[in-house]
Amino acid sequence: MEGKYRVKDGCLTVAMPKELDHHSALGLKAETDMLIGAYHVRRLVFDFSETEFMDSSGIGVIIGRCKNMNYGGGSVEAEHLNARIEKIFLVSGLNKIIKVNRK
Amino acid sequence: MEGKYRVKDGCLTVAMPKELDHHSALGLKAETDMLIGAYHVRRLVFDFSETEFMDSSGIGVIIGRCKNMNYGGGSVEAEHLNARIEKIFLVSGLNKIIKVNRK
Amino acid sequence: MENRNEVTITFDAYSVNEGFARMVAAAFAAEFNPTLDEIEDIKTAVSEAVTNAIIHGYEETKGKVHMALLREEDELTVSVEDFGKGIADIEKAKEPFFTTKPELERSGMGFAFMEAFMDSVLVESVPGTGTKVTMKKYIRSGEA
Amino acid sequence: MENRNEVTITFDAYSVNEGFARMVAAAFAAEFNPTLDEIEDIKTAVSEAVTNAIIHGYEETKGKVHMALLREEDELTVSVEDFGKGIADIEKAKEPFFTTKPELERSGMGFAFMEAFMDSVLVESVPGTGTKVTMKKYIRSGEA
Ligand SMILES: Nc1ncnc2c1ncn2[C@@H]1O[C@H](COP(=O)(O)OP(=O)(O)O)[C@@H](O)[C@H]1O
Ligand SMILES: Nc1ncnc2c1ncn2[C@@H]1O[C@H](COP(=O)(O)OP(=O)(O)O)[C@@H](O)[C@H]1O
Repeated sequence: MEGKYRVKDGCLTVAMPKELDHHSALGLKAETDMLIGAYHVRRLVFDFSETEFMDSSGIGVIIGRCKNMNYGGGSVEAEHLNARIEKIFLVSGLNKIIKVNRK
Repeated sequence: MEGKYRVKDGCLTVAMPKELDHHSALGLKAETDMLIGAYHVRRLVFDFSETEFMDSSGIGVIIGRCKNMNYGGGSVEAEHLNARIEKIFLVSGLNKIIKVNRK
Repeated sequence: MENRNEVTITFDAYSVNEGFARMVAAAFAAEFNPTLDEIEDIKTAVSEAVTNAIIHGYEETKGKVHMALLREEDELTVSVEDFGKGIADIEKAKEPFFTTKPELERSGMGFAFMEAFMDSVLVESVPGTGTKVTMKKYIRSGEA
Repeated sequence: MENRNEVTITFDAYSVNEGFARMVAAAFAAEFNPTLDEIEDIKTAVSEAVTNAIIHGYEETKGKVHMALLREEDELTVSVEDFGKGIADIEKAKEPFFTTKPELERSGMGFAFMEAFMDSVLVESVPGTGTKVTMKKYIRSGEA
């Protein structure tokens, strides 16, 4: 599996890949959607701890999952963004679409 | 300067570059020879602490300096080799030509 | 350092080569002694252009992608070319959020990213013949 | 993963491109999921062949070096070609410690290293026309 997944109390945490691009997106999308359906996920968290690269294909992955979650009334969050990923969120406006957790 | 140099009591220690190839060899040779002459160096130590890559151009650099030192009766040593550089020394037989310090 | 350095590279339109193309561009740019941010900008722009060639140009079928890297003094020029479908309306294609492949969950942000991260982006395309994207970036070399 | 992936690259015969060529080969080989040692072997062999093209093929004047990378199943093929001086006696050239440029402190170990670190090395050369070195290595992909 492209990412690593953890489900707990209706919350699915997805460990995003090191390089989030069109190549890595394919498996990630399919697996995430499968788990959202199977576990009745109400809260989806993208964990970017390991992610060093992300391009607009990554934006597509996140927006696509937002749509899936919103149909069911769930929420989507992102966390552990490094400076580069922050910049990608900012330039794309993604930071206005999903909640970014900071600690 | 390609490398960093330290002279003390007739001993010249050369911090070898991260990648020791034909490209980095040029400056390294000229600078080392200049210092050997200027400081009457009797002992030459190549410090490979920072070196991650070395090819046969590196062998040429070392053998060339050995020749220079031997004309004056000095000694040449190498230290802090990582596993890859050890392998390059072994395959080339360089470990039989100069003293390799191990700690 | 030479004043001019040029590299051309041809690779198959496989998604695994997206990461490869980014690495090649980053390795080439290393000669400029760029900042980490500049390297990331270049990698992102290259990734967008190469992904577009694969997804839109060749629609994920076989094809060759051609990338050229050129250093002239402090300026990097990267061009990415495919010999695929082509773009009928380039102005429309460049609009943020415009995509012809919403079913693949494309965000339509590819060209917007190229423009955000490079100093200039030129798109040339002939429908049925192919597309060439030429991007330039001035690198303000850091200290050695 | 596709069964076959091919990349060709052309670059100027500048010494700064020796490191670039190594990086390109390493990035391409990454797809095999090789061991660190295998990557280093490939980088060393590529460095030898590219350095030879620059020093011996073009004798440090201008010229283009052509590198091709091919993955077929578990086998990597790298070829490095120049359109320079050529080699009159290939058997002699391959002997360890043989060098025609002792004044540049060449060790004469270039071909020996290529043979030590790759599974096979083929040298084709025509004096006055150029030299092509084709090296193969079987990569025993590690676990993902
Ligand atoms: N190389 C190409 N060949 C054909 N069409 C392209 C190419 N690059 C871009 N396009 C067209 O331009 C549109 C916008 O591209 P882009 O901004 O990168 O967004 P996206 O890739 O998310 O669709 C694409 O949807 C496609 O119709
Ligand atoms: N690309 C080339 N073009 C012309 N001559 C070459 C080329 N590669 C190798 N040679 C010849 O083969 C000899 C041996 O090469 P090699 O084993 O790499 O040692 P070195 O580079 O240290 O001389 C060189 O000295 C040169 O005469």
